[in-house]
Amino acid sequence: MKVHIMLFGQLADITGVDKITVENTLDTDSMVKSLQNTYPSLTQSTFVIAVDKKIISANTLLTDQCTVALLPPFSGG
Amino acid sequence: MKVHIMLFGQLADITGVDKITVENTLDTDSMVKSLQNTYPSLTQSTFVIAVDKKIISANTLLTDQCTVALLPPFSGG
Amino acid sequence: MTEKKIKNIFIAGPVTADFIGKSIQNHSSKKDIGGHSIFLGQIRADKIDGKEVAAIEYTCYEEMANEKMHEIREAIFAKYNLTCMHVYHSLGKVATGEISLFVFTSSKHRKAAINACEELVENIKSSLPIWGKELFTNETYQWKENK
Amino acid sequence: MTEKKIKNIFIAGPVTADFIGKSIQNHSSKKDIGGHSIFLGQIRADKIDGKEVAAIEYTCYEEMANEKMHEIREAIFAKYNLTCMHVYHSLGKVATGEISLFVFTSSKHRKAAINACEELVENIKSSLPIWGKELFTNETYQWKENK
Repeated sequence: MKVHIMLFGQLADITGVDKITVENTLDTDSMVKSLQNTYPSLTQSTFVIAVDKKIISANTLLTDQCTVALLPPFSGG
Repeated sequence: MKVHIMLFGQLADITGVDKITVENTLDTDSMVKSLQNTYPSLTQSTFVIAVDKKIISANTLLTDQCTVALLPPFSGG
Repeated sequence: MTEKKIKNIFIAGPVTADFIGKSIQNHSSKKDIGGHSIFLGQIRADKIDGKEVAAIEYTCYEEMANEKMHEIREAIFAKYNLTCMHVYHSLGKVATGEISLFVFTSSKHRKAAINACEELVENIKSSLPIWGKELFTNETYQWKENK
Repeated sequence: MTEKKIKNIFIAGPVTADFIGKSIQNHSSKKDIGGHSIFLGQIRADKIDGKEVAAIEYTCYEEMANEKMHEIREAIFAKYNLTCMHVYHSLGKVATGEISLFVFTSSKHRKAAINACEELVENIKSSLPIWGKELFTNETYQWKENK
């Protein structure tokens, strides 16, 4: 199964990537751990996670072709 | 002594006058009574009184050349 | 002169959208402003006992209104940390759909501008000696009262 | 189609005073409007550790932001008796003194427009996935955080 990951704002800035597609990731917790292994700077970052554009507050099972977004603190306006 | 009286909005409308100068009027209460004798429609009107542009809440002694304004309910904005 | 000059808030006829746009534009040079709050009063075509409002004709006790507005302005500046404050009110005839009141506050952070603007509008409506005469389409009229 | 179309709130670059003036003008035909409330966010030339902000560069998660704004819009329309509601936010670079947020509400009586506008601004700041990068005059930058 494929999961699309999007990184925004300073997260894209510090990792150097804004879109990644990963395979065989079960849930958001394991996805984040794997991302933090690849991009250690993410361990010090504050962000919330949106799965298919809805912000989640607990570990969430992922489905094929879903989109997971890592959102740093908002600063619009 | 001379007192200048100004009438605004519907008060000028119902009396047909917007400025009057009266002589020998002691205080605001007697001034209003005298005005209501001349213009009986004023007895049914709601208004506040300003003496020299300050709204008063009790009978006020008048001085020579002062200005008394009869102000119906405000409706600006 | 130790006292601040008393401004005249009154303009003849409606406040135009163009005038409002230009007032906003004039603030682009003030680089300490983070938020503007604007209130606009627009004339409604209210229907009253089968008659429809076509315009409101405003009159005022101009000298007293400007003095009172000066007091309100000083109190608002003392209470809120504002960069700017502008108030304009129409005199004479303002047709339905046109604007008769323009209140414009600016501050470093949004809260001061928003709260000051709201308080100003309430003060203007309740405390300024201004009267609106609702002119109906059938040529009759009635004197407006603020709620 | 039973669902309301999701609007796009984003515009490239600053919101111009001319655009705001025209938006106001467009409401003169709506004769049931008695009050408009407008909030404008303007870019401040903040000084941070000796560096001065020259501009903010905005990016967003556009699809999510527009969907979230749609939810906010529906909730505000359900809560307040509004005639109109318009929201515009800049993307890309907006220089100091320029406007990046334009929130515009209109209603029959002033209270609904004023309260809805204030609530919208808070919701936009706290809930929309938008990020501002403060670009300093010396070519460095930092990521902004809303308080």
